[in-house]
Amino acid sequence: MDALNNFWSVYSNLVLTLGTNALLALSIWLTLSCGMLAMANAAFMGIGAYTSAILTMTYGVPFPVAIAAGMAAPALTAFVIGKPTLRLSGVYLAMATLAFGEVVRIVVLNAESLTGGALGLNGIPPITQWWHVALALVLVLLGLWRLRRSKVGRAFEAIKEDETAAGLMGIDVQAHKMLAFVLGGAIAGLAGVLNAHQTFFIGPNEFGFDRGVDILTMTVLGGINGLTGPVLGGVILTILPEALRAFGDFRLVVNGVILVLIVLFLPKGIWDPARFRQWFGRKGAAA
Amino acid sequence: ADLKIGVAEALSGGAAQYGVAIRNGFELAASEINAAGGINGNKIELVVADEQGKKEEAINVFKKLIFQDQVLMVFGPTLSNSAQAADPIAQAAKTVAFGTSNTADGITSIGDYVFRNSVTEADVLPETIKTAVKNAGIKKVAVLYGNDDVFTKSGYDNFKKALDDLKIPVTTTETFAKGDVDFKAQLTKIKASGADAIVLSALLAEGAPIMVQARQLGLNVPIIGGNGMNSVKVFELAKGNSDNLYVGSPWSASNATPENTKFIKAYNEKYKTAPDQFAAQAYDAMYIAAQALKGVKISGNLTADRAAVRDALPNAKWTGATGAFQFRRATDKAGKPAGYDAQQTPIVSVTKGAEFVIAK
Amino acid sequence: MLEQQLVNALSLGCVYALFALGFTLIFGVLGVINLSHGAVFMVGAYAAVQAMARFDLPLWAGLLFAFVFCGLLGLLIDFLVLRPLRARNAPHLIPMIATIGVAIILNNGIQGIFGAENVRFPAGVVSGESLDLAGIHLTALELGIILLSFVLMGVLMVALKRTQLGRALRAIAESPKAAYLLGINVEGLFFLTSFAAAALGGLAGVLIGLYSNAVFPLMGQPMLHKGIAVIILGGMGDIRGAMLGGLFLGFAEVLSVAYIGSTMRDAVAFGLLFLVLLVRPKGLFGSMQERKV
Amino acid sequence: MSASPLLKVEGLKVSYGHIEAVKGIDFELHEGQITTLVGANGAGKSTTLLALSGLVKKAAGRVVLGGQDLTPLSPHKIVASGMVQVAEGRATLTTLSVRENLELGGYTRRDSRAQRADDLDHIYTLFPRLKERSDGLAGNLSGGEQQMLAIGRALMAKPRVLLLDEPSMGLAPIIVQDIFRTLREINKAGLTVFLVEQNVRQALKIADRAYVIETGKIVLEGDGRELLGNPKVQDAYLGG
Amino acid sequence: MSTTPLLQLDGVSRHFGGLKVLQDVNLEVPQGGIFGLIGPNGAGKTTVFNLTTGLLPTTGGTIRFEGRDLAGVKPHEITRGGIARTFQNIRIFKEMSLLENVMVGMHAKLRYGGLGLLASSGLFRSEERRARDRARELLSWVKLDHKADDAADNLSYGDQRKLELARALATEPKLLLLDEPVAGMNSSEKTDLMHEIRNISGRGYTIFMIEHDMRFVMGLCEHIAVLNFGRIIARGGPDQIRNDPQVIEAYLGREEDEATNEGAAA
Ligand SMILES: Nc1ncnc2c1ncn2[C@@H]1O[C@H](COP(=O)(O)OP(=O)(O)OP(=O)(O)O)[C@@H](O)[C@H]1O
Ligand SMILES: Nc1ncnc2c1ncn2[C@@H]1O[C@H](COP(=O)(O)OP(=O)(O)OP(=O)(O)O)[C@@H](O)[C@H]1O
Ligand SMILES: [Mg+2]
Ligand SMILES: [Mg+2]
Repeated sequence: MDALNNFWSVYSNLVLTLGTNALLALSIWLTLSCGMLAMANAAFMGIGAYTSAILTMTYGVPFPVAIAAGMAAPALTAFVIGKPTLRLSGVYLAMATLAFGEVVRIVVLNAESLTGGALGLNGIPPITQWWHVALALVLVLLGLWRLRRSKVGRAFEAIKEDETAAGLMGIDVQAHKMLAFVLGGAIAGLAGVLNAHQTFFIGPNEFGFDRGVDILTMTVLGGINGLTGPVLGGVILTILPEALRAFGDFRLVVNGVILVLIVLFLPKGIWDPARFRQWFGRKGAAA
Repeated sequence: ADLKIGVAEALSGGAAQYGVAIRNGFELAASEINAAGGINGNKIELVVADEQGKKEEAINVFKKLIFQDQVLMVFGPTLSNSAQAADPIAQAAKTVAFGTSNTADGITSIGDYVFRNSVTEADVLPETIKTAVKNAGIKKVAVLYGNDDVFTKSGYDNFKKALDDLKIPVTTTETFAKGDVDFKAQLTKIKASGADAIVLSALLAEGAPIMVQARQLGLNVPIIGGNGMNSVKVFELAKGNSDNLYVGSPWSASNATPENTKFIKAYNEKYKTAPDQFAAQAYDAMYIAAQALKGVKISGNLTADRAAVRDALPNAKWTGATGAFQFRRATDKAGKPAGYDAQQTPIVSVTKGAEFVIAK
Repeated sequence: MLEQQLVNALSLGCVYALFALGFTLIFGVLGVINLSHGAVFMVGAYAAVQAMARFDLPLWAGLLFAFVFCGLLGLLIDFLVLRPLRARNAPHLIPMIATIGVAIILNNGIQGIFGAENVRFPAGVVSGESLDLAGIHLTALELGIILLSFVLMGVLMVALKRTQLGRALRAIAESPKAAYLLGINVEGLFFLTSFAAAALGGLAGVLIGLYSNAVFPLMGQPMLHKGIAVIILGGMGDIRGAMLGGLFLGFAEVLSVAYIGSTMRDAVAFGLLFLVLLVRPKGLFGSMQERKV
Repeated sequence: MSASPLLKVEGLKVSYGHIEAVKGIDFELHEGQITTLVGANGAGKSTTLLALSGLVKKAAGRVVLGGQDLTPLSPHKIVASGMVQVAEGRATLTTLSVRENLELGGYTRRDSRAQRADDLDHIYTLFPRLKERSDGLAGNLSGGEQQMLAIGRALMAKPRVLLLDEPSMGLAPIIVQDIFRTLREINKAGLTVFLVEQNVRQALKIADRAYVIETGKIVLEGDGRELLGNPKVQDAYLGG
Repeated sequence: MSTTPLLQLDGVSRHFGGLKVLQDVNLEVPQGGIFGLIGPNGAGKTTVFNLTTGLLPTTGGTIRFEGRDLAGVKPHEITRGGIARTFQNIRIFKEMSLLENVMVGMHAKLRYGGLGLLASSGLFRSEERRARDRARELLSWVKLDHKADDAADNLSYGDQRKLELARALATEPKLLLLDEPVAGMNSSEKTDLMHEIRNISGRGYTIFMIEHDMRFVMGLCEHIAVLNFGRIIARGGPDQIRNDPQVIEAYLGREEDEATNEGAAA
C-alpha cells in the first residue's frame, strides 16, 4: 500500500498525462480514420484549455460546465473553419490546419487581457482527478468503438480509401468529414480542459506546431487501424523519455533512435492486427 | 549524512542553453563547498534531472525529486512557465523550490516555499534606462521585443512601465518571434522612426543578430538590453557590431570584486567557457542555500528538515559573484505574504571594444 | 523606407526559398515530407563552422564541405531509414514520422556534442562590403543568397523539366512501379535525390547561419515551419513554387511589419497562406487536376 | 522449332505472404515467336509477368534470357537487357504528357536522338490518336487511349522480348484488331512476344505456342491453333 | 409502365478546355431492360456516366432521372435517388473486406441515425445484422460469398469487378450503370457474368452499360446507342447496329475474320 502511495505521489502527473495524451491521439485518429490529415488538434486542445481555464478562474464555474464549454468551443470552431478547409486534401489540409493553429496561437498571444499573452494563465485550480481522466478516456473509447463498428465508421473508412467512390455509395462525404473534424475537436478540447486543470499553468506555446506533430506521432506510431493503436502510442511516447533518464545528455538521441526503430520494424504501427494474425498464422502453420 | 539537493533544469530542448549554464553554476559551487569540508561536515549531493523546458516534465521531475529521491530542497526549473506549473507541487509538498532564472511576475506569489534569487527586471530596468539616458543623451526610443516568449515578454512589460514612469516617448514598438533570422523589416521601420536608442528585450539567439543587422542598416544608436543580453558571448556572436549595448544586472562580467573574479576564473577553468549571468546566479544560489543550511540541524525527519530549511532561508545573507544579496518577502494576488524575491543592487554596464564597461 | 523594405522582403524571401528548394525536391520525388530537413540544415551549418574554424578554410571550401557532408548524411538517412520503409511498402505518413525521429537524433546529438549554446562562423569569412544605392542597403551576403537561390532554382527547373533524368524523376514521383517497368533505376535515383536535397539543405544552413549569425542545435526548427508553409504555398514538389512561395512569404512578412504591425506579422502570413489554400487548394502552382474517374 | 529458346523459365514460384500464387512453372519463349499464357482470373498470369520483370520477388526459379541469367537482376537491369512489359492496369504516368510518357519509354536506350525521334513517329503512325493528344496529360486519356500509350511506350524501348498483360482489355473492337495486327507485324519484324490474354480465342489464333495456367500451375501447353481445337480449352475458356 | 424514360439526356454537352468531349447528346434509357452504349475509345462514354452520377457538371443540356433534373445534385444524393455505378478503372475499397465493401453500399439504407447509434443499441444491432445478411446475399449473387472476410485488395482483377457489381447493387438502385463490366475476364467468365446480369435485370433493375465486348453487348442489350467523337451516330437494336455502315467504319471494323468480335452470335 505504501509502495503504491509512493508510486502515485511520484508518478500521478505522468499517469494523468498518459490519459490526456491518449485522448489527444484518439482525437487525431478520428480525422485520420476519415482520410484527413488535419493538424489543428493542438489548437483545439488550446482552445479547450483556455476556455475552461478562464471560466473556472475568472468566473468560478463548476468543473462539469467548464468541461462542456471546453469541448463545445473547439467543436464550434472546427465547424466554422471546417466548411472551407475540408475541401483540401492531403498535406494541403495539414498545412491549412497548421496555419489555423498558428493564427490561434498569435491571437492568444495578442489577447493579453483575456489570455495573459505570452505569460500564459497561472494558478489554474488543479481540479482534475485521476478518475476524471479515466472516465473521459473510457467514455471516449466506448463512443469511438461503437462509431467504428457502425455505418459511420465504415463510411469514414470508405472516404479514406476513395472519396469519389464513397460519394457514389450514397455517403455524404462532406458531412462525414465535418463530423470527424468536429468530434476530433471536441475530444482534443476535452484533453485540453483536463490538462489545464492538472498543471496549474497554460501558455500559448504549448499548443503550437510541435505539439501538433507530437500528437500525430503518437497516433501513427501506435497504429491507425484501430483504437488500441493511438492509446498505445500515446502511452509509449509519454513514458519513453522518462524511462530513458539513465542515458543522461544523450537520452533524447536514444529516444529518437527508438522512434526510428519502431517505425522501421513496425511500419504499420505498434498495434497492427494484420501482422499479429500473420505471426499467429505462421506459428499455427509451423505447429 | 549527505544533504540531497535536487536540481531540475532544462538540459535538452530550446532552453538548454540556459539550463546547462545553470547546472554548471550549481555544480561548481557544490564542489567548492564540499572541497571546503561541506556544511557542518555534511557533503552536498546534487540530484540533477532534465526537465526539458516543458511544464509537464517539470512537474514530473519535481515529483520525482521530492517524493522519490527525497531531496531536502529543489533548485529550478529553468523557465518561468515551468515554474508556474512545478512550484505548486513543491509548495504542496512543503519543500523549498528555489528558482535562479525565473523572472516572470507572480512566481513567488505561489506560496511561502517558493524562493528565487533571479532579480526581476522590474528592479533593474529603470536603472539601466536612467543610466543610458544620462550617458547618451537619449530623448526618444524605439522598443523591440520577442512577444512569444515569457522571458522577453515580461522584460518588455517592465521596460514599458519604466519608460512610462520616466516619461520617455516611444517612437514605435516592434516584435519578433523566437527563431527569426531576419529583423531588417523591424529595424528599417525603427530607423525611419528616428529613435535615439533601441530598447531591446531579447535573448542572445535573436539579440546578437539584431545588433549586427541594425548596424548593417546604419542604425548606430545605443541599444538598451535586458537580462538576456548580459553575456560576454555577445562579443563573439555580434563580433564587430557589439558596441554601445547597455545592460543592467546585479552581475557583470567586468565587476571586479574578489568574489566575482574568483567565480569567473573557477568557472573558466572547469568548463572552458566564460560564465554568464545564469551561471552566476546559480552559483550564488548554492552559496545562499548553504548559508541557510548551516543554521539547520538535520534531524533525519525529512518533513521537519524541509520545514527547517524553509524557515532558515529567508534570513540568509550572502555576498557572492552577483554582489550583496538578501531576500525580500513577496505577496500573493490577495496581498498576503507569500514567497521570497531577491533584493540586490544592479550594475549598469555598456559594451565597448569587446568588453563590458561599468557605466555610472 | 519602402524601397529598403522591398529589398528586405526580397532577401528574406530568398532565404526561405533557399531552404525550401531541397525540402520540396525530396517531397517531389520521394513523396516524403522530410521533417529532418531542418536538422540537416542545422548540421550543414555546424559542419561548415567546424571545418572553417579548425582548418581555417575559406567560405567556398566551407560551403563545399557542408554540401558534401550533408549530401552524405542524406544518403545515410535514405539508406538506413527511408529505403527500408520503401521496401516494406510503409503507409504514406510513416516515412514522415521516421524523419521526426531522425530530426530528434540529429538535434540532440549535435547538442550533446557541441552544447546548446550559439556558435558562429569565424569573423570575416564573408566580405563586409555592401551595396548602398539611393539609400538602399544590401550586403554582399544577401546579394549572394538572392543570386544563388535564383540560380539553383533555374538549374533544378531545367534539370527536372527538360532532361530525360527529370522526366525519370517525375515518373518515379508518380509511380515507382511504372518507373521500374520503364527501366529506370528507381533506387539509384532515390539515392541521388536524397543526396541532392540534403546537400542543398546543408548549403542553405551555411548561408542562413551566416546571415543570422547564430548557429545552434535547434536553428532548423523555425526554418522548418516556415519551409513547410513555403512549399505548400508554391505547390508541393514544385521547384518554381518553392521560389515563389518563399518570396510570397518574405513579402507578406516584411510588408505586414511595415504597414500592419509586427505583432500581427505571423498572423498575416499564415492567414494569407490559409486564404491562398482556399482559393487554390493545391498551392499557387500545384496541379489543379482532379483524378480522372 | 528453333533450337535453343530465347527466354527460359524454370521452376518459377511466387508467394504473397503465405499464399503461393505461382507454384513452380516452366516455360520458354522462342526467338521471333508469339507465345501466349492463358488462364482464368486469378490463375497467376499477371504474377508470372511481374516476376519476370523483377517487380515481385521470386520465391524460387530461374529466368534466363539468351544465355544471360536475369534471376538476380533488379527491374531496371532487366529492362535494359531487353525484356519490357506492358503491365495490367497500364501504369500510365498521369502527370506527364503523352509525349513525355513515350519518350520515357526509350529511357534505357543509348542510341541517337534522331533514331528515337524516328521511332516516336512510328508509334504515332501506329496510334494516330496518341499523336492528336501528344501534349495533353496522359491522365486525361480515355481508358483505351491509355492502353495504346502503354504499348507504344514499351515499343519505344526497342525490346527483344515484349511482355503484354491483357493488351486488348477495354479496347474497341476495331482497335483490338489493330493491336493484334500490330503485334503480328512487330513480331514479324523479329520481336519476341509473350502475351497474356483473356481474349483466349484471339490469343491462341495468333500464337505460335501457348500455355494454359490454372491456380498457379501450367496444365496444358502446345501449338496455338492446336489448343484452340482442344475440347478442354473450348470448354473452360471459350465458353458455350 | 410510364412513358417517361428512366434516364433522359437532352442536348447534353461537356467540354474540357477546348476539348469538346460530348456534343448535343440525346439519349433515353427506358425503364426496365438492358441498354448499351458503345463507341470507340475516347468517344465520351465514361464521361456520360460521370455526368449522370454528378461527378462532373454538364457544359450544356439537361439530364433527367425519373423526370427530375439532376443539375447541381450531389453525387451522394443521386445515388440515394437510385443510380449506382461501377468504374472502368476498378475503385473498390481495397483495405476493407469484401463484406464491408458491400455494407458500405448499404450506407443510406440503414435506419439508425448518425449519433443516435450511440443511444439506441437495439435498432443498431438489428440493422447491422440485416446489413450483414443482405451483404452476404449480394456476394453470393456474384459468387464471392466464400471470400467474404478477405481483404478486397487480394482479389484478382475479375473478382474485383464482381465485387464492384455487388457493392453497386447494395445501394438498391433503380438504374445500374456498368462501365465495361467484363473487361479483363475470359470468355467463360463473361458467359457467367452475362447470366448474372440477365438475372439482375430480371429482378427489376434497369441496366445501362458501356462495353467493348460485342458478343456481350449484342447478347444482352435490347437497345444500343453508339457514340463517336462525342456525338450519337446510331441507335437501335443489336442487328441494326451490327450492320450500320457508320458503326462498322468507326467502331466494329471490317475484319473478314469475324472471330475478333468474339462471335457476334452468342
Ligand atoms: N498483392 C497481392 N497480395 C496478395 N495476393 C495477391 C496479390 N496479387 C495477386 N494476388 C493473388 O494471387 C493470385 C494470382 O493473381 P494474378 O493477378 O496473377 O492473376 P491473373 O491470372 O493475372 O488474373 P486476372 O486475369 O484476373 O488478372 C490471385 O489469387 C490473387 O488473389
Ligand atoms: N477530366 C478530364 N480532363 C480532360 N480531358 C478529359 C477528362 N476526362 C475525359 N477527358 C477526355 O475526354 C475524352 C472522352 O473520355 P471518356 O473517358 O469519356 O472516353 P470513353 O468513351 O469512356 O473511352 P474508353 O472506351 O476508352 O473508356 C477522352 O479523349 C479523354 O481524354
Ligand atoms: Mg492479371
Ligand atoms: Mg471509358
